Amino acid sequence: MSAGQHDESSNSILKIALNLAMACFVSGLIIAGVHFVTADAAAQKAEELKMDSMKALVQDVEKFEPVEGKEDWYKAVKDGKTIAYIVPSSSKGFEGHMQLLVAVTSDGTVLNYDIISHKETPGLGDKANEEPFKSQIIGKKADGLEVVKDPSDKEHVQAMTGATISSRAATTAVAKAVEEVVHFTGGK
Amino acid sequence: MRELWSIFSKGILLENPIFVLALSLCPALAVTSSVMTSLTMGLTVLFVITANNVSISIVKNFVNPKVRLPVYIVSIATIVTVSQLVLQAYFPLLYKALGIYLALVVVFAIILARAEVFASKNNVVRSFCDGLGMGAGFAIAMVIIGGIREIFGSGTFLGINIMPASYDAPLILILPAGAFILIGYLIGGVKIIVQRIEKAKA
Amino acid sequence: MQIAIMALLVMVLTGLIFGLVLAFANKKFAVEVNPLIHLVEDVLPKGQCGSCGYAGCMAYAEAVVLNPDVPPNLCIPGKEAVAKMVGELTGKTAAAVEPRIAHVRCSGSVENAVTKYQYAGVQDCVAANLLQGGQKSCQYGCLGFGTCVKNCPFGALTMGPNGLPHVDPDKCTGCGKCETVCPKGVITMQPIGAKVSVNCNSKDRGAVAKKNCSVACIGCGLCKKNCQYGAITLVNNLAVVDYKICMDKCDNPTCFAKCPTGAIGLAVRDKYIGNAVNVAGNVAV
Amino acid sequence: MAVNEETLKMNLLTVSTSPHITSPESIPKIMWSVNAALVPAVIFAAWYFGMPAITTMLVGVVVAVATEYVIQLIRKKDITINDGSAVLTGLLMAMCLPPNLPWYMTAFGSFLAIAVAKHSMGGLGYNIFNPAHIARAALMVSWPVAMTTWTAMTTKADVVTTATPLNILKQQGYTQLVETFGDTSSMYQAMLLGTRNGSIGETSAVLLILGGIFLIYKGYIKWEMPVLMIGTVGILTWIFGPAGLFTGDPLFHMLAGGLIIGAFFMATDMVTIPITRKGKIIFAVGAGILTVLIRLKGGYPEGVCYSILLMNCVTPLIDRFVVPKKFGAGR
Amino acid sequence: MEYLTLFISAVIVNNFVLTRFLGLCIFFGVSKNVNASFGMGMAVTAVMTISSLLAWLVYNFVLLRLNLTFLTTIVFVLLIASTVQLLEMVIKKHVPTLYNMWGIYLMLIAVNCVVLGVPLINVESNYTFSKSIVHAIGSGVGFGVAIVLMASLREKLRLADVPKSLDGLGIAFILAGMLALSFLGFSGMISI
Amino acid sequence: MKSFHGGVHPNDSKKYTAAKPIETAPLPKKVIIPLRQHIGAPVSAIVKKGDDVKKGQLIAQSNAFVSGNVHASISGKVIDIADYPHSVFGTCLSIVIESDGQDAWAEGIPVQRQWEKLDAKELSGIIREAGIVGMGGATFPTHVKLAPPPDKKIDTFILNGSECEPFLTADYRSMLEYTDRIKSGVLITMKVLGVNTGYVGIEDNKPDAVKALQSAFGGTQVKVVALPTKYPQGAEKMLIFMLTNREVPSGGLPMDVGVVVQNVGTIIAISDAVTRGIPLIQRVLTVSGSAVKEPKNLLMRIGSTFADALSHCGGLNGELAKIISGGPMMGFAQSTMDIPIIKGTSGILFLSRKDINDDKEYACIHCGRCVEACPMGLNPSMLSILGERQLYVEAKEEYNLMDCMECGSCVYVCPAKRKIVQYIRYSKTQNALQAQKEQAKVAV
Repeated sequence: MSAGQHDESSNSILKIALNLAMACFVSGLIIAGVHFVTADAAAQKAEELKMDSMKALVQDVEKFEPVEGKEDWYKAVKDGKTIAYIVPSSSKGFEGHMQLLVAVTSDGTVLNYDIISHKETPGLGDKANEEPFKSQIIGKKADGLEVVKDPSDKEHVQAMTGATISSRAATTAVAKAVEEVVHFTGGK
Repeated sequence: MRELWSIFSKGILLENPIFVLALSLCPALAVTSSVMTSLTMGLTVLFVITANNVSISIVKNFVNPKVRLPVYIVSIATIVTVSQLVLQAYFPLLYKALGIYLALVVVFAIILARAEVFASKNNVVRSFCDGLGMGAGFAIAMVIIGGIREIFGSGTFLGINIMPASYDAPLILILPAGAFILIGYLIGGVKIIVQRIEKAKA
Repeated sequence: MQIAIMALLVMVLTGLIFGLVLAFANKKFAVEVNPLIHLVEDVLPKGQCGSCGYAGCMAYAEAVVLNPDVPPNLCIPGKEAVAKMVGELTGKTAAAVEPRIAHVRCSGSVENAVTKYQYAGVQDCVAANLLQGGQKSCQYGCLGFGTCVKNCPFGALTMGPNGLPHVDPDKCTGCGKCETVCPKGVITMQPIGAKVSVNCNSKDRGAVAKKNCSVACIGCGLCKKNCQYGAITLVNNLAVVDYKICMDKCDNPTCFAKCPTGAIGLAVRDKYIGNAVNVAGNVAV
Repeated sequence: MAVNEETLKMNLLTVSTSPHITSPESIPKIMWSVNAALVPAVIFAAWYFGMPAITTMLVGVVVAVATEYVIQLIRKKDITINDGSAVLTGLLMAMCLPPNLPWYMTAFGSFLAIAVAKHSMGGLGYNIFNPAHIARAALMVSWPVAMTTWTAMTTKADVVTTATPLNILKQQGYTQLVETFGDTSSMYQAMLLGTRNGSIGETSAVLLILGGIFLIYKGYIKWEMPVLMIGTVGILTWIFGPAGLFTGDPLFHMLAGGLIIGAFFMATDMVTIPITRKGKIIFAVGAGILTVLIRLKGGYPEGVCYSILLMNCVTPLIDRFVVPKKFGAGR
Repeated sequence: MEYLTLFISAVIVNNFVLTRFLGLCIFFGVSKNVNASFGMGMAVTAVMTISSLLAWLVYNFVLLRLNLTFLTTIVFVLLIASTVQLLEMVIKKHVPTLYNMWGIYLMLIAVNCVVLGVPLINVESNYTFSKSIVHAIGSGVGFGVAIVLMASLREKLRLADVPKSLDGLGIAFILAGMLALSFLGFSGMISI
Repeated sequence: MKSFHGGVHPNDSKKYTAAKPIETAPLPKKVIIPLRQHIGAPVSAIVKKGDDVKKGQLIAQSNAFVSGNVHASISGKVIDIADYPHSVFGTCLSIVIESDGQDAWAEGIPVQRQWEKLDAKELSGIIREAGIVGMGGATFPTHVKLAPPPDKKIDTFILNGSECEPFLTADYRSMLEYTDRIKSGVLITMKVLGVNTGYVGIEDNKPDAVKALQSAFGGTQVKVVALPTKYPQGAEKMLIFMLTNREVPSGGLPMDVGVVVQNVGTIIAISDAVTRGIPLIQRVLTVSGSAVKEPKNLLMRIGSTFADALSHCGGLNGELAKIISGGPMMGFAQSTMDIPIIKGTSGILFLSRKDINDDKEYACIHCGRCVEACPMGLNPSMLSILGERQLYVEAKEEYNLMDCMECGSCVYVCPAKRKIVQYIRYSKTQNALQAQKEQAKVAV
């Protein structure tokens, strides 16, 4: 492409730049507009989701209040009393971080938990968020939260077949949360 | 009318973006482990490609050839961002499920290719039909892949159990390896069908 | 609201900056290239999908312009329309010449031709030809391993049950690929409107030819005598038709009528279907 | 002339390119020999694991052969189920599976091995990956639980265990492993004889080695392959032991898991390994290294299957760069 | 050590092509011969590193500060496309040898999901500047490894008797599936 | 013992004829003498149909240097000059002589000559006149081989007595029975070449031949070496490597490493031509194979037919499947028995089904046996696959197609029964065609 051939179209660098800028202007206008409309809805939806997931962990609760001094901690309040703490926790799983939301009573009993994100093997490690594994953990205290591979041992948590690492990861994360809550409340 | 129909229909099978043109393969694998996400992605792309085709065919005459590519990209990116914002606001779970792939719609080759091949040379109506056809072809392909993977890989359809309880789903289908192999055979199958059709035509 | 304004501002600035940089760079770093490449690139979809096997549309444009062997129809997203345009730009569409069709100059089917040995080896004419010129006694005849069939880019050739290739006139484009791959030179390109055709390739003397194959041209010259326009000559014991004279002057060919072996006959396109070997007299016109 | 020209005319002579004589080896002969080499291990497995193992092996073989037959019928190719290669694939795959795997999983695996891994590429000679191992890897991700469920096994120490030795090592450590068997010598004995938990065909090291030696003697496999692969595993596991350098138990690792069957029967599957001797050596060592890497560092307790598959991927590259030295190219 | 794990993870364990399905268009398009795919791998690595670097700067110093994260997609894609185009022009003019080696691949990368995906993931995972760079290089190398392997396998299959309907893209996908299956061996090796 | 890379150990099948002394075949009724019995420029007939010729008379010649004179092998009348079947080229223009039963020598033959009194140039002239060509099968004119270009310094002469092809025992028997002529032939050749070092390489499955030649060459500069029995020990390049440890460069000739190799039959012909003035009109060949009643080593006139040979050996024994001119590894299969024996025919094999293996061809399974068997260090597997896919250019440029000498070791070991050599020949032909086309293009 020789320079002379395109003189009439490339006579001004600025003109080309303005062409693109114009497009960006229009685009910015549209995006800004849409954002303006959806921003509030998005924030609201996000909040709703969070509440929903917490409600799933603690039944019959009145409201959730943020815990002062602890980021992302919530306490579930019923009849003016704190019945549980909802604590984020994480641990290393089979193939990356496993993130959990754990509901713990103030005396350090596991009420429920939910794995929010994980990279475990589908059909194997991800069963840590399902029964029957889940019910093994619920109701246990710190001393019971240890994975064993002995079917006769009912005190501790039985590893899922073929997914010992994932079992251990989930259990460890829950134990971590319990420990933190106990530390925070003093075990009462 | 007939012409418009042929423009529309070619995207569904004969020039199916995934099975025949083999463009935009990333989402065809990444988000097709369930029907719901496949459908959402399919519809999003359908929307983006149609909207983009329309907008490009409108502005095509005002664009300096030197910055044609960036302008097209801006156009696509705008539409994608809008879809992102809307999904985020009203369907946050789907938004989360699609993850990074939603943003990556921007760089799907099929969208830019249609803009360059078709929209930049045709009028609004024709471009609209083309976008609709291509988008529909894409969406259908996505749902087919998603359907097979979900039904046989998890025994559900749209999250509902449809296989007998004794069905022991092979998980490979919802894993990358299975997705690759499945699509490989689907491409082969569509090739046979397309060849049959073309033979019948000839 | 403030965010909206900021967004707008950022977008415009981004656009302006990139626009400026690109426009400037375009001028500053402009490199001379073959303008045809750009023309071709403009035609291509620029999906940069790489499905042509080249690294992007530019690379393909370059290849298709500079390398005469790169076909113009590799762009998959562009389909035929683009292929056609690229072809026009690069001059790669088959030039409109007199339409030709492949013609198999051998009737030495399994029954007609004498076999001299049992061939054991690679099923390919060129390979078989390396062994004393193939299994047929006739040195000039079709070997029947279908090298032409394998090499036809349009699927116009099939191997008939009689061991001779059959040309599908609807599919044959006259590209001449079969002509070049045949080790015996059995296939030639013949004008589509040819009236008669010689169905033998044997340059052996009459007696030898006759011994090797019952339908061979024995070089007797009867056809030559029967052609009043002088379109037929004998070259190396083989009748050769000058198609120009034949097509221009002759309306009602009779040259083949007297052929004792049926080696010359009316050019019937589907004469090889089945076992219908062309014998003078029973050719349906 | 005394020669009877007439008889000659009736019987056309055969003409072909030189050479006109060939060795008596043939593909069916090789394939059936490999099958034969597996027989001792198969018999042992049938005796030790009983009916479930027999069923699995039968299903594996029958489905493999049937799949090959149907595909060749559809593709209008010569039917080659008699050449023993489909039997071998089905058998080898079954031997890499836990004994009481549900039959439909075995069938799925066999189908996958033949249809996807072998015939999608064009059939015998063209496959890039070892079909048996592709099937095993696919089954592993498809039904991870079933593929890691082992029969209960009573060991010397009278403890019922449902894990393979490598599983015990991975999850409970070396001490526990030795305890399971009582002491180290009885552990080695169990590993060598095959009276331990594991996939159907991988347990009896002695019988597999016997079969392997038969194949080496027949010249169907190169001794370097198994020796180097097993040796590499041994050396590396010894070096990178659980308690610091040079504390490993190479003998255990060399006998454990599918290493023996893998090294003798999978890593020597000529279709999927480099063609030159040097390339084969690189393959064997590479597979050994990868096995150790996966066993010691990876998520899976056993790595032979994956290490061989990974080396299968690299085979074309090895063949590209490791070429025979041309005569007369200067030295 | 942390960087090393991140790098190895990006190269092998979480290989972009085989586990996250990014860059498939190039992966299947340019994997027909080993030399071209090697060049492609190099070019992707280079572009990915440069664009990650710029994207990180733009995101952290402009978008994040002005609370405009919803513009990330559009700004990144423009940024990358323009950078690549600029890079291509500069190399073509000043380093023609380099251009001949892998410059032709640059335009193919300009609008590509793996190149956009990595900066986006960097941003999403809140990687630091140096981590972003390591991740980008690792991802590029991983892509290169996958595409070169794929190309060598396809070169071998070119000589095979693949069923006609599967020939080409179909078999390439099946191959990729088996490649992914083999790479599963590395799963669980590194967890980040 | 050190050895060259690769090679195979086929059953040598020499038991048929190894113990059979050379028999002189009776005079043929007619001979068919092809005009192409050598590599190089064709010769043209200098006799006409109807002419009377005598044994040893020059009947065809050429002025070109790389060519070989042709002599009448019997006395009689020229009855035809036309195309006749040929064991290598399919058909070839040949002179047919009908015997007059007298077997009379042409004038001046034979003579008695003291070769020691002749100088190299005279010797070389005699060899050229006698129409001697390489009798191992390659049929390269000997006088050309003995006159290397001045820039190639020859320092070693090798007599190839290895006879590695299975079945063939002609050279072996000659070494036992014609020891003296071999000795003089070798010494003449060394004089022509002006070299002092000579080797005789013999495979160690012929210990008595080694012994015979060792005692014959005692006290000369010629060393007789027993070589390990392995096919293709007799290939020039392998032989040179084994005896002198020199590797003939890729695409090169033995003279590039200063060596000239001659075959046993050739050396005997040289001796006959020089000491007795007899041109090359007869040769020793082995008639063998399981389809022959009495396998023999025969001394036969050039131009006798295979059928003649068979009838001297008692005819057929059971079903005949293949006729091979030469050895089973590199010889040419024939489609008829009316083929004349030419100067390069080292043996005629009549094989029955059980000798040959007609199994179906499989796809290559990459077992690598061919790679290990290839003495040239090539990858025959790849060459065959590329040939099958018609990628012959790639075969030439990336897989050293042209280095293949078609010894057939790869096919011998291939369990898939692939016709590797045929694929390779096919690729070579196609490459040659391609080159021709390109040349034509340039010319236009």
